[in-house]
Amino acid sequence: MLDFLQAVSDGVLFGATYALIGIGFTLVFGVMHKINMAYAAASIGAAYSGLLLLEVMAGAPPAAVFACAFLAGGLLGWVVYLACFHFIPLSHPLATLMSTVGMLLLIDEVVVHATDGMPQNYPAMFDDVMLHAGEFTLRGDLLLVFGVCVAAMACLLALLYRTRLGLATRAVSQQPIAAQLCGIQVAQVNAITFVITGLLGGLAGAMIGASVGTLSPLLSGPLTVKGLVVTVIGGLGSIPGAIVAGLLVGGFENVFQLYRGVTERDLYVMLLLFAFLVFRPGGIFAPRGGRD
Amino acid sequence: MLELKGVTRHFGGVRAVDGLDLLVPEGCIFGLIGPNGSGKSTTVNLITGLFPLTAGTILFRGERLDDLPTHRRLQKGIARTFQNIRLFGRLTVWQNLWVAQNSPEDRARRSFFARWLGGRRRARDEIAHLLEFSGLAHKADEFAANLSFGEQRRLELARALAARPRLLLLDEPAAGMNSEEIGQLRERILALRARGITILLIEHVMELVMGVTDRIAVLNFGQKIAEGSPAEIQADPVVRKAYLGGGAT
Amino acid sequence: MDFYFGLIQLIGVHTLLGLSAYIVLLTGQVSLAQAAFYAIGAYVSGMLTVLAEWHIVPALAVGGLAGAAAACAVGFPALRVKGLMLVIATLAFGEGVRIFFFNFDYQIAKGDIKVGPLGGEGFRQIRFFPENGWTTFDVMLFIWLFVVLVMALLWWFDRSRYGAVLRAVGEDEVAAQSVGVNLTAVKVSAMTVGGAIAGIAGCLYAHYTTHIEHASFNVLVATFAIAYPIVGGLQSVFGTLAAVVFVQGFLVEGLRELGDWRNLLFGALIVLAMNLRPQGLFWRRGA
Amino acid sequence: MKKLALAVALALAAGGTLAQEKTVRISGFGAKTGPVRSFGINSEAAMLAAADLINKGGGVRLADGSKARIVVDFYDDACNAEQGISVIRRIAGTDALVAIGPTCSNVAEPLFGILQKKVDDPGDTGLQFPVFTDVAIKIGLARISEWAFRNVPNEMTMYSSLFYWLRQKYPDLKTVWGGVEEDFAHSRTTWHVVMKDRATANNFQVLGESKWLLADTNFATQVREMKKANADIIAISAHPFSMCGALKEMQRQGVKPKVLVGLTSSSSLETLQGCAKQAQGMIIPTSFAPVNKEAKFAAEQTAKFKGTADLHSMAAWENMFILKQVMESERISGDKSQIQADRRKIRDGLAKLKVTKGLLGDTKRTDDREADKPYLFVQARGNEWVVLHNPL
Repeated sequence: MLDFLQAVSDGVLFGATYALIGIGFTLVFGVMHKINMAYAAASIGAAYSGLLLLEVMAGAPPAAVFACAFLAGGLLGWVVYLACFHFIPLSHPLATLMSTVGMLLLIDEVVVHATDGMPQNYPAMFDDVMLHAGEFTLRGDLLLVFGVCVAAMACLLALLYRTRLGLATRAVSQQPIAAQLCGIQVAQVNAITFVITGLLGGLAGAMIGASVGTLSPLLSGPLTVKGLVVTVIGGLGSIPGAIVAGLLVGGFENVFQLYRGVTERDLYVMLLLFAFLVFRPGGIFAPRGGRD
Repeated sequence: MLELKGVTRHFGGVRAVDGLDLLVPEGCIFGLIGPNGSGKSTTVNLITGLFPLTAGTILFRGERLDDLPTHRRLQKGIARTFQNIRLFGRLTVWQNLWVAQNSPEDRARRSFFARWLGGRRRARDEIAHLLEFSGLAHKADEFAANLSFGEQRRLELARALAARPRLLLLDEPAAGMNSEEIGQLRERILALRARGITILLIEHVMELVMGVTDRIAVLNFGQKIAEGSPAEIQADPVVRKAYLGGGAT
Repeated sequence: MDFYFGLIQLIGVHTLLGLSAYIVLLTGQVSLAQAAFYAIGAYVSGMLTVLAEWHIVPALAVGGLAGAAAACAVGFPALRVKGLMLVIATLAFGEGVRIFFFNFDYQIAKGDIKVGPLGGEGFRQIRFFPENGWTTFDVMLFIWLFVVLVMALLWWFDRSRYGAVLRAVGEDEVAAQSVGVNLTAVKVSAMTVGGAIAGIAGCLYAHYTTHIEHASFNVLVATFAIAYPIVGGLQSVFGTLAAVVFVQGFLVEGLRELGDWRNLLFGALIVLAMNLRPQGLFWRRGA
Repeated sequence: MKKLALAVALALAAGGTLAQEKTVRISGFGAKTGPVRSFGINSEAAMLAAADLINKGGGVRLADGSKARIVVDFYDDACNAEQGISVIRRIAGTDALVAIGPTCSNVAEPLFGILQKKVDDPGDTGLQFPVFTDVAIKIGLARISEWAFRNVPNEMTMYSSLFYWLRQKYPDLKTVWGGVEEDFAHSRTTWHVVMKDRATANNFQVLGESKWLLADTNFATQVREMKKANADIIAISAHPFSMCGALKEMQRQGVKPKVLVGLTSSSSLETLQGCAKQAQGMIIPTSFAPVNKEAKFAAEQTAKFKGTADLHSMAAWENMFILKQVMESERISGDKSQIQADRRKIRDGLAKLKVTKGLLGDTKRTDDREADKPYLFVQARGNEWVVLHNPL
């Protein structure tokens, strides 16, 4: 029982990073109805950019590295938007999909070239703190990661539902043509959405780096798959859904790893996804049947 | 020919169509009118099976349609056009009609032996005839997306006819047309009836509806509020209030 | 010269893989499950030639059928979802199959060594071609026999009413249904044909590389399968071939002399290609 | 087909004579893209450095007594099986006499598979080209083809010796727990086939193992198992990225085994780059460390070509000198029209070798074309690997 609780809590805490990546996918999907396959790779790329700070300023505090990754993420988001979305006409969704795949490969390879593919030590905060309750333990640094992820989601929700920019974003996601007629610059809102998701991604990348302790270009592939799974389980375009799904997938995979072993773990994650596709195709918070 | 009994469709809490009864007799041109959002298009989608029914039954020539998928209903003889044109833009005009040849006769003709007996040539003849009828013969090899608006409307009608329907559902076929085009459309509709095709016409353009229909039903908020001949409907005060609004005379 | 024959073999196998996704893409479905059918074809036919000592031709037929059967089975439930959901559902299926082969052991003793798939270590020594005296040139001809057959078949589909129906479904499912097209039949049949092609491609892959393992069938391979027809354009089967030549012949092999720059250019050129020609490289003026 | 190849070779030879200077080409190949890029870079540097040295010493003596310069080129196979096959075919299509590579075991397996299995078997149309591997380390690969040779450490011998030494040095240690990267052919084989077996043979009790995947990020559950087992020795068979993740989790959970053993490929700079602090004290058997004059010299030369000396790149370095010796003793013609004959001579020469000279001492060669290299035990201390013990 303790093992089970421990597996769930470890998994859920780590799932916060899946949730952040899932939000990035879901937000872009919500606004543009497209997938940005380069998102997870860009997030890891941004986390690497944070390391540049340590190059210039040895001994920079971890928080500064995270901030640097956060900003780099926003910049990368904008670059991805320009390279893969801005110039490709809306009528060719497959071309957009493919160009983001090209971008994924490009970002990964740039990272590989910059580091010769070697894993890089990543700074963390509170990594020596462990909370104990009898046998039960919680990692201090994961609690921080979890806290940062929750705070970031709260900021995002506030941005979407409390500001004019958020209103415009939601308008574009629901009725792009009507929004345009109301004087909202759709291209601009799209670009801003990418910057926002990029910032979130940079943060997610940094948090992943901090919680693993090491960065490698190997991370981006599996993270892309997990992020997409989370997006579907949470319901396309649903931010609260992505959050809950991220935590759910994190906990779920850890439990199955405990009972069925690591080689079968991902098989069960895929089965969970199928279960959702069959029984709840609209995701966790799907409304019960909408018009059309 | 077509009979709707207590047909109901809910979307969440919204009752888009609510207990609708309708009887479309064979060989007639039946008009279905009503204000925006009154459930007309939903009714068409229910008849063709794009949405499942919440309650009620649909009978076509005495046969229940409720559980048949859309393509099976077409094979029974129900074809439709769309309010917002839905052609296959990257197929040619000719291919648009080719794809739509799904009547039981056409399907039988495509079987292996029938092909050798000239089935393909007859299919081509038929398409040529339809192109002629819609005035699109000179555009046969053009991509559908490159047609003008009026041509696209005509192609939609031709595509529905390619399925050799007994019942044709026209969902606002005159939307966006000028009066000359509406005149041509009226001619075509009358010509189709003359061939024995029953027509359910959903339309806003009163000029067309009042001119060609034999009988009209009026929907409001998913319910039928009146039914009768064009003249009766025009005189009906309930209809005038619901449809034309309070200010109309 | 062997090098060019080898490269043409590789281009042939990748063309088949791309064509397996091409026919599915025509119906508007983006399937990332092609790598799974590829894997199934590879493992099934490899086991037949190595363990049961079959000839390559029947093994290839069975591999193709196995791919088709799997694709048909996936086709039905996959119909429940569309668009991005389908992409991810098929991706999940593909990963599931890969993980299955990762955990799949079936070895028998043959002489002094054990042969057959061995989980994470893969399935080695699928040497039907060299053991039976086939030269690189022979193998190339054999592979291209199937490439030509499949391309001819798909080209004929494209000219036939079936091809028009596939494209009609890809353009607008609702309209296609409404003109009497049986969506289930069309989508499942396209998926099944695609699965058969991928199965054949997998069989050829297993035999010309002589060694397969779960990692040879990962998401990246699935992505390449759909990348070929998308980069090439969906107007005709030649687009897929052109894209394979562009990607495998030019980006991978032609730029090899550039050394370090090659892989950087790889991603960048795909992005550039899609920006310049969003309809695909091989696309004549028209719609 | 052969005639065509001959014609091409003749044409090349005609061009070659104009250049007057004779050359012999040795091609390298390996991963220069992707997460294992450093392997390719280091091997290439070591080959270039060795060729430079040989050429400065006059080059390779040919059968007619003249001297030929060694030319090295290096191809990237991206650690991908299909690309590896393409590359070896491309190399075989040039005037290269022999190839050194590849980096990845999953490339080596199919690559050796397309080579002729047994020489002089007319029924086998596999490629007839000698490959002398420096890195791909998964056990027993050269058995696949008689054209395949390897100069990689024999893990069976190394871990046998390591566990024997541990048994002698720490007689009171009893139990072993494994940590294994389950989805990578090499690391997986090393634990399940080598480490487990060797530990048991030396009277350790193997309690079990924790498994993870190449790109895993969360090791909490696995390390908890480790902690429960409370074994005296923990042996981690994983590549640097996931090993670092696991080591960091072990630190958090306070798992401190009395002895920590690592995978031989991880005795490289990568581990120190990723997690020097957590890897402190880890013992790894390796076939290279800059312990003597020759080894230091090789490392310096390689550094000139921007490469790092480790067990992999130094194998490439050794291969270059072994090949020079084989070319001279087998009296290759160096004539571009005799390429296939020269390749065959090199193969036969390599097959004949019983002992080769290595940086750490003599390497015994086995009948199945593998090497039994001298090795050392190194330990992570500070920011470098220091020699802990020389068992030979």
